[in-house]
Amino acid sequence: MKEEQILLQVEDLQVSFDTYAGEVKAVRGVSFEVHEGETLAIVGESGSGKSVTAQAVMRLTPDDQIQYKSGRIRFEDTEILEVSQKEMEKIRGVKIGMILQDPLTSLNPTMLVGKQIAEGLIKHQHLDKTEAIKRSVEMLKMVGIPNAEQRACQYPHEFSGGMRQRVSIAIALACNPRLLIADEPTTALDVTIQAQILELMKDLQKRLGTSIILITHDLGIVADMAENIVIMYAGRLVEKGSCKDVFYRPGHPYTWGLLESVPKIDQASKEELDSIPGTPPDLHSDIKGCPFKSRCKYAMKICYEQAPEAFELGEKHTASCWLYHENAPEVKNPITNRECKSDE
Amino acid sequence: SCGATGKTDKDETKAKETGAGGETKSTEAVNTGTGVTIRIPFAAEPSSLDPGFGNSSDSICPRGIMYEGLVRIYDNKIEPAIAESWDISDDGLTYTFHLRDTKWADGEPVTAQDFEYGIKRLLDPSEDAPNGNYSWMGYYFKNGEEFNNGECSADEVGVKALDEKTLEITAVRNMPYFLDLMKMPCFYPVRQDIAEQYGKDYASSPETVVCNGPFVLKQWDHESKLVFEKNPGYWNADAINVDTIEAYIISDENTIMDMFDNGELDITNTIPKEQIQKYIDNGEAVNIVGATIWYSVINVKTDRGEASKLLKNKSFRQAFSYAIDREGLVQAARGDGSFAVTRMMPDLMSICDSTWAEKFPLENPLPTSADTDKAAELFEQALSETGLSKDSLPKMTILTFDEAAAKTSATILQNVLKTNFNIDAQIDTQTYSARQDKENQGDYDFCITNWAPDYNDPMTFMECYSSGSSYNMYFGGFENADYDALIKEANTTDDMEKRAELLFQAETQALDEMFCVPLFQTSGYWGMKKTLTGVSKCGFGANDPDFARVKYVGDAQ
Amino acid sequence: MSENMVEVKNLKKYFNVGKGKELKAVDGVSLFIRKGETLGLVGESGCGKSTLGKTIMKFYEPTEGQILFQDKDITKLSRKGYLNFTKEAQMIFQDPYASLDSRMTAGSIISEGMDIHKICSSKSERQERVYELLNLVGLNKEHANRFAHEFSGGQRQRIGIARALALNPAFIVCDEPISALDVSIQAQVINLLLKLQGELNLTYLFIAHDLSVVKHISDRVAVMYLGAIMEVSDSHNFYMNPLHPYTEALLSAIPIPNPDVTRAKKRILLEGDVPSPVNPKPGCKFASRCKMAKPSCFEKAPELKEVEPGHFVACHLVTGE
Amino acid sequence: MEENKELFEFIEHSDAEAEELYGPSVTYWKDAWRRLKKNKVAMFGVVILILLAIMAIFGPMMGKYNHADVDLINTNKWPSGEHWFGTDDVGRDIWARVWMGARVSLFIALVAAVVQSTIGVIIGGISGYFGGKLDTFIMRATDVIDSIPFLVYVIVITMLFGTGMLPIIMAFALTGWIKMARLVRGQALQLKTQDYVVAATGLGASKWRIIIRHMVPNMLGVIIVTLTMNIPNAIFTEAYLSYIGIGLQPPLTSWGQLADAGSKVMKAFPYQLIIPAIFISVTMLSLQLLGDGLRDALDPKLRK
Amino acid sequence: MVKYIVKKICVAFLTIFILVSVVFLMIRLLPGDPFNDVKVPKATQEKMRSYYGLDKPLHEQYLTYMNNLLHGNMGYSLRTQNRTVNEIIVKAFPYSLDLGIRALIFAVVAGLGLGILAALKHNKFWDHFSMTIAVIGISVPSFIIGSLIQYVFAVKLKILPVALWETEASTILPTFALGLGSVASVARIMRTSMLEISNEDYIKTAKAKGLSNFEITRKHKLRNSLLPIVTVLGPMVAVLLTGTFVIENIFAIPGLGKHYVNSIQTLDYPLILGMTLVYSVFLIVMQLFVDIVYGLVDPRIKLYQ
Ligand SMILES: Nc1ncnc2c1ncn2[C@@H]1O[C@H](COP(=O)(O)OP(=O)(O)OP(=O)(O)O)[C@@H](O)[C@H]1O
Ligand SMILES: Nc1ncnc2c1ncn2[C@@H]1O[C@H](COP(=O)(O)OP(=O)(O)OP(=O)(O)O)[C@@H](O)[C@H]1O
Ligand SMILES: [Mg+2]
Ligand SMILES: [Mg+2]
Repeated sequence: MKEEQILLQVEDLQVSFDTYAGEVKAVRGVSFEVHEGETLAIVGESGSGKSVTAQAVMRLTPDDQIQYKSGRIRFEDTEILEVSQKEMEKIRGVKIGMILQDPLTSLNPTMLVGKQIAEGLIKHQHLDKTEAIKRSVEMLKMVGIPNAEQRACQYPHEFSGGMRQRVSIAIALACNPRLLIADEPTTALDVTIQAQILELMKDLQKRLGTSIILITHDLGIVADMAENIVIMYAGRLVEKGSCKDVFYRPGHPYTWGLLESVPKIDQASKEELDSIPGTPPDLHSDIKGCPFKSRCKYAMKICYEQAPEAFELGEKHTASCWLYHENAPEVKNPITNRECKSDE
Repeated sequence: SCGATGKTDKDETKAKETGAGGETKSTEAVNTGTGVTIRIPFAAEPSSLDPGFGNSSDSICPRGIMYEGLVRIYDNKIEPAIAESWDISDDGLTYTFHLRDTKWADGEPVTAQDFEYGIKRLLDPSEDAPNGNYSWMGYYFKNGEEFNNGECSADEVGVKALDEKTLEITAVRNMPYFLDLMKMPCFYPVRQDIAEQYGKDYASSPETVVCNGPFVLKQWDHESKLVFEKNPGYWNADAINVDTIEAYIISDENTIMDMFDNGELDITNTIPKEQIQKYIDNGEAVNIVGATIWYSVINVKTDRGEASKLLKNKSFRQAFSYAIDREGLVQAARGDGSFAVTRMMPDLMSICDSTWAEKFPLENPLPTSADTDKAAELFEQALSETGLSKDSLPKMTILTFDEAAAKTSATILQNVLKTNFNIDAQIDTQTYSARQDKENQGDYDFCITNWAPDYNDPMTFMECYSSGSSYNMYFGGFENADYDALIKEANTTDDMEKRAELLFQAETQALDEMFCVPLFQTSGYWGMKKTLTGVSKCGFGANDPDFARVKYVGDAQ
Repeated sequence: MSENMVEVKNLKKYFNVGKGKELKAVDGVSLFIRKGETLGLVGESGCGKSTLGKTIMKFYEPTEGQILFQDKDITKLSRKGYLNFTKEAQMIFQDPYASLDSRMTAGSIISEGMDIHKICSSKSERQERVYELLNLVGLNKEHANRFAHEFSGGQRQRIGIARALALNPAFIVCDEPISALDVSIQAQVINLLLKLQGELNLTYLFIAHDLSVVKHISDRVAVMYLGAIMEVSDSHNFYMNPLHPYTEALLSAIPIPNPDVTRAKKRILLEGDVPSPVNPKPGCKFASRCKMAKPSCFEKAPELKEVEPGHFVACHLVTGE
Repeated sequence: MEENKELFEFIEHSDAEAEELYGPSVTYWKDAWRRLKKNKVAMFGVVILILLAIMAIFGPMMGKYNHADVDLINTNKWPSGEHWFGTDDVGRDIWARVWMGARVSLFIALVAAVVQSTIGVIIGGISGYFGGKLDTFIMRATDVIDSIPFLVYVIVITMLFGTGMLPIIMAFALTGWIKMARLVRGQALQLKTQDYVVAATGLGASKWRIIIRHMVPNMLGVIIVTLTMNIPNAIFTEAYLSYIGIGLQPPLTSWGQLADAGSKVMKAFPYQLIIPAIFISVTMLSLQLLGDGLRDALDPKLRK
Repeated sequence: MVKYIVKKICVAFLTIFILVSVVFLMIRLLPGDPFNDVKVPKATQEKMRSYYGLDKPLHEQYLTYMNNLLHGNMGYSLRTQNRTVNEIIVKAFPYSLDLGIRALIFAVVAGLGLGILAALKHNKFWDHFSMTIAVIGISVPSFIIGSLIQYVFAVKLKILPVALWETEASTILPTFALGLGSVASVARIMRTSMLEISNEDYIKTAKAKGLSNFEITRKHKLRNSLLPIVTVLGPMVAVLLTGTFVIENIFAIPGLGKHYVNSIQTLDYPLILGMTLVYSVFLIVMQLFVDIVYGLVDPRIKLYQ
């Protein structure tokens, strides 16, 4: 593992939304760091706060809708949560690029696609209009959109979902950011294009040393891209570790469930897949104990009473589960069939 | 004294403000000697400035500025105008007018032929004639009606120029008010050469008209503004020291008052009632006693079921009349100096060199405030006569029209009916033409209406009530053979005293029948800057200002 | 009566994109789906999968071609005929967020079809049926009164499925029902679809990007490229014996959730320009990106031919030309 | 760390536990009402409107005078203990008249709202959703109806049906929906491409059903806001009709008429303008507040 | 596109034709008769009627009118001497147009400004400020506003002329009085739609590009929130540009407005028709324009397919 400078550090981030129905505690204390040139994958249940965390890094949600309860986000030398919006404008787009999750709505329906890409270029690289458009056509080509010249002069609704997603990627990459936050960048793409996009991101990383935060549901992509992985559940970080740690020595029962749910290429067709029963908890309420308890096969009494702390499983590998408490009974890790106990 | 200085101040600021639009104003100021301009409002765009086209009230004032007829009415008195003098034949049918030497604005002399042509053009039934709706005014002249209906030739009409300066007019009958009629705008002279050149477009713009009045039309900006300039050739030009009259078409009362207050207008055509006192105190209010009488007409003709039982009952009508607090009504409805009346016509109406009130004072006139006891008494009587019971009285309607005073009057009368007789009345407000329709069809129980005299003689009122009159339905559809006979006789007799007597008898009968309940006589105020004098007010026909002797006296104070 | 639920013959759907240009979203597709089977449909994004699905569902008027549904041509349907058709065929939409009316509760969304077709005679019967459906898709009674936005993506997708099932259709077009979901919920949805198929003998047209899922759920798989079908085979053959170069490329690009395996894996990266669906050039649509393309590939479009039983390919290289 | 060992025993879940509920289940309307109640500003509007409505019913009885009582002695009296809001030019008590006027104006407001939200929404919805020739036809017919001067309608209707409330309402019914129809059509054009509308089509929903069940609820926010903006218009149109002599007949009155009469004597008796103007403005303000609140309340997404 | 517009224009002509026919018949239902005057003898009235062709059977009058209309001739006004309706309209229209355009610019600029301000400063002072102005604009009718500002600015402060349409200064008050209502509606609609837009994802995308608030508003929010504005603007333009009785009356502006009311009250049939025609042509053109603008503002809306 490369030992680089920390580019982004998130510490005990807690984010809430004020809504009519009360406070939604979307993120409940998340800490992780992204090193220069590394790819960090965030994986988790839908609604677990991945996007909110990612957007917090850019302070994208309008300030009057969101509350940053505690924690700090440090990007290079900037305390993101403390600087003014004006200063954020100098970071957004240039230093941090973001691919928003929903490709269908994240493009302005009334603006030509080319122009949407060019905008950032004009603003940050001070290109003139024609140059910027030319660059944006190149960007479109780069993300594999055929007939880029013509497509640049179309509106988003004339693009397929996947194509729109690629446009979003082009927008995020336009200014070669230091950190790229990719929120499910390839969900709507077919595998060949997906491969192309991933290749593109890797290439970028190699050439410019860009760091990437990759949010995805596709564990295949995670396996392919990530150096480190963070697993989230109900606004909490349940497991954190290197790619291999998480895939080969997963520690948290939720991670186990995830890995088991994936249909394997060699699995018999139409056979029932393993899955985690139940639904995640409501984020309105305070959750007593471990958020995963009600779906966990290994739930213990303590899980209902006290939230687990992070247990060190290995170097930089932690899992928040009571199973690693010394008093806990031993269970077989279903993935590796090893016994679960902290490694020491 | 010439008042150039008083105005310049205002004019300069005005010119500055106007910028591009103001060039006409400033050049005018340079061209004319004294440079006095007065600014007046017109409530509406004149529908026409052609004497032959019509007489609608909105065009009386401008035509009075541009033209002059044989006579002019100044402070309610007939004065010679283009006619220096006149002779009347003994039978009262033939009038010979002697014209003075005066010129059209283009230098041509004003001749008797111009008058003759004007009147015949008014009556001309052919398509090319102006076809105004006032050609019937010419029916007062011998054969006028026949010519207008194409039944005789123009030569037979009783209007003849005996020579350049003598005009002979023959009336259809002896009318003491004939001279009064001659001031009507439709009898103004018309220049044949110009009129024939422009045809129907005659007087539609400064280019297509020649004026003979105190001022000349210089500019006509439709719906917006008219500019008149002093006519140096006018016979009485010395009496005028104003060079230009600018008339703006402004219909909003508040706007007019605001402009007047700001010195943007020199005269107003009205003062809202609640502000009158302020202007009287300022000395800027001019009182004009009008001659229009407002009535509450009662439908005595149409069969309107139960209601008609009461309406056709004289006692009820009288009771209604007694129940009205005319003083209060006129104060609330008008409040502009209009006053309660209890007779069928204005007191000042002239008759045999006297006024109507002086000649025929009433012995016991109706009270101007309510006499509710008397009303109740008469109402009891009416109930017993009709056999109606107090608790099952019919509902009634009061027809009125969309003018504040008319609506308020209706409201008050509604209240009168309710409080005195416990009759529920519904108010039916209609636009002017719709009301006329309803009146014609007798679709009303009570109706608020008014009548402005066309000339200064009781006949203008009394004739209307007779059953043969085309206005009969407007006055309740009153039909009475005795009354008709009185009017007929009055119209045919040559004895003026007798005629007066007959008319008085008719009035007495009408008052007794009370089918047409007089409410009040109008009066009003203009605002006029103290810098102006010589603007005449005239109560009969139209009460528009007459600028033939307007003088600017500078800032007196 | 044939064993085919749906048969599509030379279906074309062109969109007018202004200036007289046409976008050939679906350009001459012919395929069939047997009763009770699942046909997986994969392909590049924007190749016309959704359009094909929506055209089969009659949301779009086809430009040309025939759609036989249970042997009846449904391209021209009366209102009544369409009503009957909707009873038999339903769709699960690609976007679980946009396809649920945010002003309706889950219960009314699910029961809407039943109301339209007047399936339930009484209120309580309808209620029962809604609960039954909720149960079927793994939700419970209490969810009936909630609004769409109160559900997670996976739950929304399940409401969409319940809505489709409410009318007891024989055929469902599933347009990427799982791509927005996390793996554990994906698994739930797939299990659900499979279970329903087992119980109710449903027929699916299953559109997805995730090839491992497609393989898992489908009996046969069709590969689409730029509005045309490139290859159709049973799902085993699809993985083991792909014939079309595009299919090969697809398979090689599947990411495997195992860092060592997937990083070691050799991918066929497609190069070259993807031709535009607006006025495409003649010839094989894939030719411009195909490493093995011959000159003839640029001249004539290959036809979909059966090369072995149940295995159709449109490629000059395979069919030999 | 010496914790109780038994805390670390596995336990069985019951199924019910696995399904944690988000909150109590409610229907759409109940839910909207609940949210509206929470919105203090909107509730303020509601309270004011209810107060006004109550006063419209009882207000005229509260003063000493009847709205129709003419008193030619006490004309144009400033507000005092005797006449709380003063008197008008024929001595009628303005307090009584204001509340009588409230009946008319609030009723007109109601009629305008009903007309717009039924006729306007239906016609606009049909036009936008069906599109094509029908759209053209409806929109052009709307243009025709809109182009005929309002006065012509009113006068013709007055002629046919007499004066009073009925012709006013009919005239509103004839023309009041047009703005709303145009707006709804614009919305419908946008909404009809939404996936959930397509999905409803796929269930076999008739076009009517789609308009009423899907499009209208989703347009409700815009509809309500527009509604609250168009209502004042109706109130003043009524006044304008009376001003030119048709419409309501005295002694009945309305706020619009009172304000109109007051504006004529603005300089001398400003209270005659200010009093009705305040009532109109307060009503409008409450309507706007309520409208905004309703807009929010009707959008379940805001509950997130 | 061209075909589409041509088609629309044909439909517009048809609409106008139907409109004129309907109005032609409808105004004959108006009570009263243009020449029915108490004072005028019946014979004279008949003469007037026959002069203006009103004595002919209705269908004949209709055909004559239509024929004249085809030649661009709307006939003579019944109320003035020898003035054609064309002349009257040509004379008055420029004033209404001038005032209307000013009011429109005022409405759009101030309305959009206030609306945007309110949306950007949601629930802050400027929001409340703008919406208070909007509520006043909506709930105080123009006859009150008109008289009031006239009194304050012209009579009391004496900084502007009371009335008349002569100088630049004299245009300010009527423009304000006429435009205020529209300012209010534009502001409110703009605020609402802007607020809705602000929660869209693509605004976040734009923000993520590092665009400033101002740029986002100008480039992204504005256009997307314009659609409802365009909808109301269409008829609004027609109303504003073709004259308004109340304002023109208060400020003594010789525009079209008074003819709408006067022509009906005096039963000036040809003028009523002429006025209706002017308004409808505007309205229809504006509707057509709105449809086209819809397509320009939101490329997803394709009316011409
Ligand atoms: N603006 C907001 N207001 C209120 N709640 C919000 C808002 N944005 C997000 N949330 C809530 O915060 C929680 C976390 O949302 P987030 O979008 O981060 O989930 P996610 O992990 O990205 O899920 P997915 O995989 O489905 O994208 C959810 O419960 C969501 O409803
Ligand atoms: N309504 C439309 N108007 C014009 N073009 C359209 C329309 N809908 C789709 N298209 C075009 O048709 C093509 C196929 O689109 P479609 O949505 O069917 O793709 P897809 O295969 O479903 O892609 P994805 O996997 O990204 O959803 C695309 O090029 C798209 O731009
Ligand atoms: Mg997310
Ligand atoms: Mg798709």
